[in-house]
Amino acid sequence: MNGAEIPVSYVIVLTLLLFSIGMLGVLTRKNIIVIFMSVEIMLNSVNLLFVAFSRFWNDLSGEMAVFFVMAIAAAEAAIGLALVISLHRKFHTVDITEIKELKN
Amino acid sequence: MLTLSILAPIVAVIIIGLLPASKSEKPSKTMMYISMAASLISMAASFIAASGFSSVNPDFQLTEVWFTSVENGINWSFALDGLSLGLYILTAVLFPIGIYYSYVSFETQSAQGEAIRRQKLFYSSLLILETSVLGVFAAQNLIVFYVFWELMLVPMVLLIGIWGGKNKKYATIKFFLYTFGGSVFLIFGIIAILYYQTQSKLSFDLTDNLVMSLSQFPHAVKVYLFWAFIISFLIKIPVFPVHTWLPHAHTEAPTVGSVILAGVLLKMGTYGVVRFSLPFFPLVSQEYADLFMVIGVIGIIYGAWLAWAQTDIKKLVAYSSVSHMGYIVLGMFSGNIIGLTGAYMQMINHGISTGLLFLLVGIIYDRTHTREIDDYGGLAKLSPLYAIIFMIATLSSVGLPGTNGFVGEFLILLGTFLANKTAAVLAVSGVIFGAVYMLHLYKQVFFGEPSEKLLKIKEKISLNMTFKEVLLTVPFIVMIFWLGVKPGLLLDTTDASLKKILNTTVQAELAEKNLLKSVKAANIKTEIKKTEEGL
Amino acid sequence: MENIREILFFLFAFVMMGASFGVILHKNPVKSALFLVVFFVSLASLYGVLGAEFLAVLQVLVYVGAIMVLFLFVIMLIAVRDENFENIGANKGKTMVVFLLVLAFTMQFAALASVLSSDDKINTKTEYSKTIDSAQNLTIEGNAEVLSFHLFEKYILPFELISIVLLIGVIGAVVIAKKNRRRLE
Amino acid sequence: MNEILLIAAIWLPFLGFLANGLLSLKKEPASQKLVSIFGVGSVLISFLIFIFLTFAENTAIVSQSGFSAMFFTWINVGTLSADFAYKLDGLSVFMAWIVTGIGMLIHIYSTGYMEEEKPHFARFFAYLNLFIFAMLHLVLGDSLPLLFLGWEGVGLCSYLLIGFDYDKDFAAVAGKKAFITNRIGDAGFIIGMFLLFQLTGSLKYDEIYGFFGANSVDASTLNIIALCLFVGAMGKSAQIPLYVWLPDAMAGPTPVSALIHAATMVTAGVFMIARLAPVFLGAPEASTVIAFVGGFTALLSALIALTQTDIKKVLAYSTVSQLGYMFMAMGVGAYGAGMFHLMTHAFFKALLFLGSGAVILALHHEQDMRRMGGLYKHVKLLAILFWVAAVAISGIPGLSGFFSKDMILEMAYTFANGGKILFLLGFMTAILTSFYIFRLIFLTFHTSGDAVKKMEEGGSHGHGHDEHGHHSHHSGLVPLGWNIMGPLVVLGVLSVFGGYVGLPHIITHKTPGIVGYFDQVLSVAPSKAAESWHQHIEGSTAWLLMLASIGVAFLGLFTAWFFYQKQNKVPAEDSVKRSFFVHLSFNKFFVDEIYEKILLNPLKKIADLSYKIIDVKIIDASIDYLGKITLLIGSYMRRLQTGVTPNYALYIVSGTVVIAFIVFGGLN
Repeated sequence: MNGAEIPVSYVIVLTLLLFSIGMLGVLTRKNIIVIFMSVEIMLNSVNLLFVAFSRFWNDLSGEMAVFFVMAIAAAEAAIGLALVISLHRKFHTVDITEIKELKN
Repeated sequence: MLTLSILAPIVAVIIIGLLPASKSEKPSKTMMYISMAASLISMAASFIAASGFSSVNPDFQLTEVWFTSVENGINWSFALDGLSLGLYILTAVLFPIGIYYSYVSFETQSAQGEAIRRQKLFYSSLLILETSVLGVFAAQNLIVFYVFWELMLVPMVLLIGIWGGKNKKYATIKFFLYTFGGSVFLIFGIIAILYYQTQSKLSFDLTDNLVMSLSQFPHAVKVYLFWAFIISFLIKIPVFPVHTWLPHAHTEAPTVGSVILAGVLLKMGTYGVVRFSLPFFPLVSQEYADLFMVIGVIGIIYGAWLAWAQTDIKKLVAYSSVSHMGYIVLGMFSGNIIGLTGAYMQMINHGISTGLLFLLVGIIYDRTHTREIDDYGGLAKLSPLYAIIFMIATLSSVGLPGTNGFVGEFLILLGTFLANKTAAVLAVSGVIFGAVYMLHLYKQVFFGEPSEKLLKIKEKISLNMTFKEVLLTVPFIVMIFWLGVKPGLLLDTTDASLKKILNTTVQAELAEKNLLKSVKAANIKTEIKKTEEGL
Repeated sequence: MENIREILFFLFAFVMMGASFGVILHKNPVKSALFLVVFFVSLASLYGVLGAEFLAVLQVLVYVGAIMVLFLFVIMLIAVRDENFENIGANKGKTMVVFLLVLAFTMQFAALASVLSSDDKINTKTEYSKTIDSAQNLTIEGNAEVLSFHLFEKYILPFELISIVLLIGVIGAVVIAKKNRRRLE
Repeated sequence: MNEILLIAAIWLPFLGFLANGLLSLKKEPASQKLVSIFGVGSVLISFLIFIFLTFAENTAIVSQSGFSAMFFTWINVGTLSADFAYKLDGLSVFMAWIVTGIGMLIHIYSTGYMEEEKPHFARFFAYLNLFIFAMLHLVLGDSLPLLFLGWEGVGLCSYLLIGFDYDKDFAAVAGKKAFITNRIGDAGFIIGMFLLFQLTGSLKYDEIYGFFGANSVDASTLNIIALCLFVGAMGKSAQIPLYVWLPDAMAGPTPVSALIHAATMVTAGVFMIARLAPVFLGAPEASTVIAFVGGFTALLSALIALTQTDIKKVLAYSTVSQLGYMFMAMGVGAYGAGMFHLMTHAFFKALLFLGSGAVILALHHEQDMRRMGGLYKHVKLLAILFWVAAVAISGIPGLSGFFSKDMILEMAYTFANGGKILFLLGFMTAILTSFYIFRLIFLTFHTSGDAVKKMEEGGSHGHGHDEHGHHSHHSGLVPLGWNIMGPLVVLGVLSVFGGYVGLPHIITHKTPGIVGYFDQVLSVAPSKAAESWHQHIEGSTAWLLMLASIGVAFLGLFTAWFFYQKQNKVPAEDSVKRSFFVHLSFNKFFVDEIYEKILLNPLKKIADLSYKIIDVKIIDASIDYLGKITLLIGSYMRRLQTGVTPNYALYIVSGTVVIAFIVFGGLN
């Protein structure tokens, strides 16, 4: 009657797994767009944690944070994808290992 | 007034920064006027401040507070005592001379068709340097001291690195790494004080409170701290064997850089020793006094010998600095008022005489563009007035009685003699070698028939000093003789403060003795107890 | 019916895991993007399960509605399909290193989770409530309502700032993605 | 009032220095008349003031503490205090008379001698005035630091004046040599001063005397102090082994040689010993060393003087030799005799130098005696004055040198520690002195050759030392004006009669006047205290000694006459091979060369090597290696920067793992 009770640790483990999968993607993929997607996975997994703890402590601040993260993520996606286009225009590739501007 | 004298140069830097960028390669009068005005204001302010100084009072006076912070014990306040007054004034006097000389030098170079570049940065560097050095000497707080100590590096590195000679990069890196390496020890020491202190709120203000709290540290900690502080200072002084940055830095630095470097920057090291090492760790410094005497003596003789072996005028003068600094180290660790006063006197003297020497070398270098001793000869015939002024600087440097150099050297040697005969006897030989290398230099450069190179240069540009250049040397000459016959002018102001420093040693000794006594008493008590129990 | 939320939680959790593996493993970025859509939707559902209904709606709107469309546009625009990327496992040594590293990472932080006992549970039924006017004893309940009060009271400044950030983001995206005419000339 | 006069007397020459120094800075040569007025006037007034003070403050001067004047505080630190304060007592008034008196004469002489040196006239007088100023500090200062100020000050003036013709390399080198050699002595002097300070707690004479009056000090302590101080005297007064600078110092203008390097400055060491008589009297062993050093110096330099051909070099070595006599006297405790000889020597040696200067000037700057001779015909007065001086120095009875030298020899003979040997040294020196000085006279003024003719020939062959273009047409001797001959005459008179203040004991049966004077003025009556050092001497022995020394004086005269007048020998040219001993003597026993080989060159080599090896190769290189190691590490670390972005991400993750391990590691 008081609804289901989900242990916080479950959410944490889920978040951790999702975060790790995202990280794996970032580290192994070469396509910038897929890397970008992996980053979104990581971002969202953290959002999940925010929500979970927000509910756990019964404090809305966590959800507020998620709200702002989403807003920022929208802006970030716009900028990031614009950068991808600009990069592609310059190097004619989206393979990250081909772009070595950080050296020299 | 202290605030004014410390901040005036910074204000000038801002004004210079706001000036429109100009592509002109002629020496800029505007910038010179602004810088001169700032440094003269600074000088005047420091004089006005000094006029209110009471030489009877051994503590900090003329205190001016910027803002205080009780929480972290860093009070931004400035004050002078007998120890810093002389050096502060010396700095304030030396900078206007340096700035004006730079302009005169630019004019000379410009007259020879050379382009003068990046003057904005040049004057700004000089002015920031002035602020930082003044800050070091007036800082009343260990942390503030450290901030200015480090700030000094930036403009100096720029001065050597941008306007230096052929080998400037090497010299700059060496200068920077050496001094910065030293500073690492200093900041380590400061942090360690924070770590070991037992008071709930430790203020880094240089008061008796800090000395007291330091005296309660365990002895081993004191030894580590002592070394952390002293290494940093010794590198800055510099003493053998960490002196090798000095010849490079002096040789490659532009003239004004050399003058300031010799005049006041080296003094920061010796000032640090007297200001921190001696009163903070009186017993430890006594413990190691013999070691430092050895270092000092080696510095004196080694520096003098190496100066003799040089073929480059500036290098010779640089090594003579090493030798003179050896005297100061000797005096500082003599542990009596005569030696300590001599060391203090010698700090000022060295600033004056070596500063003048570098200035003079710069004046002739502007025309000849060579520093090789062999290229010179017979200069006395071509430029008699220059020869006379150089002779005065030489005499001051070799410590002829009647000049300032004698008073300092004599006091140091006497003080050392009372503390350690062997060291003094060895150090006295430096008096001979000092004459050897300076007169060697003087003979090679000024006597004999004029060298062909000089005659060739003479056809292009007059080797005689201009009126402006003579004017620049006048303050030095006045100081050389004034301090030579009436050193009381300086010594009276320092006496009380120096005595206080020596007094800390005496008190520490007493405290130590009492501690031993109480330990002994406790031991006896336990013994008695034991015997009673045994019975 | 009590356990339906728990069941839903596990269901969406597994869907999300699968979808995210799909994202990182699939060769074709278009398909990766579609997996990502699945991921976002199930995450939104999970928000719902946890009782954050407003965020669940927002998640669908922002991510699936806006961001994913953007992704797909870009993928189409730069015609990635022409390029043939090697997938995971091409460089086995490096992949192993990365895998172990990530494993180590996971293990390290998993230790954190063990701090909380399994008794620390989220009560999904609890509603947020906020007293607006204590004199009139006026309280509101419900996720969206309370959130809105928070947003326009306590977080009004960040809220306004975020609108500026978004504006800058829009302009920035336009500027960056625009062809650099000068260079072309 | 008189105090102010005393200070004025001391500082007047300084004003002269300033005035002339400023005049010398002018572009065109300053008026010589003006310079002379400043130069001579300041010293003259100072001399007159001293005469006045001597009579006005007679009682104060002869008293123990003397007449003193405080000018201003100099150094005052801790227990050390030294002021610009002056003490005019029996000893210093004696020196002040000599310094200002002879100084004034030489100033007057210089106005004539330097007349041709138009561009440097003012500079010369500036230096001379500065010298008088420093010398007055040396003798009148009331503390050792002030003495040291004068001590180094006269050294400086000596340096400047030796190198007066700085464009000539040998002059510059000689000046440097003088200064550095003096500095070696000064180092010893400083240590002596410190020891004394440690012992007595003060450096003021009055307090030092007071200390010695109240305490008796261990002889071994005083021996060390006395030896250290004597090292200083060795440098300043040119004793073995530091005498080498004085002969070279003759590169300076001749009046300088007369004033500084004969009459005043070089006697500073003797004065210092008298000033610190209590120290030296308490140190019998050190005193013996001083006496023997003096004796050997006298003999060695007399030997060198035998064969020199440069007229000034002969006189220089003669000066060293006479200084040796003085130290012998001081060493055997005969302070009165030493000071007496100091005075007579000042008269006749100044005369000799000024006379030789006149000869040199007359012969257009010719200094080589081989190119002189027969001058008697041309300059009779000068020759007579020269004879007076020579007779005085050689010890022929009746003139000043005889009395003082004989007194020293007698005191040496009676000295308890090896007095006979000392006497022998002095005795041999006396023969040699008489020989070389008459050799000089004969070669210069007599012999059959004619200097004037030689000079004209030499001039046409481009010979000689003359480098002054304006003398290119040699026409006879340069006339000598009154300002040159006047001082010579005065000095001649002094050389004749100066000795009568110290008639020997055996004639008058009283303590010789001057010895009595010094017994009285030296605060601890040194002669009396030193009496214990001396054995009793019979009247007949004294007569015998005196007759012997008179005999050798005539022997020297006769030998010189025989060789150079009768046989008409002229010393060989430089290139001619000489017999072994003459070769040794002519080349000054190769002392300079030995010093250069065993001291100077090795030191210079060590300096060069320590720069090249220790500084550059070891210290600097090791610092550079630190840098190189850092660079090496960097060159490996650089490979981590691949430029591939995922790698950087990998590093970030690795770092996070490591940090997490450190932070959370404990939780597992």
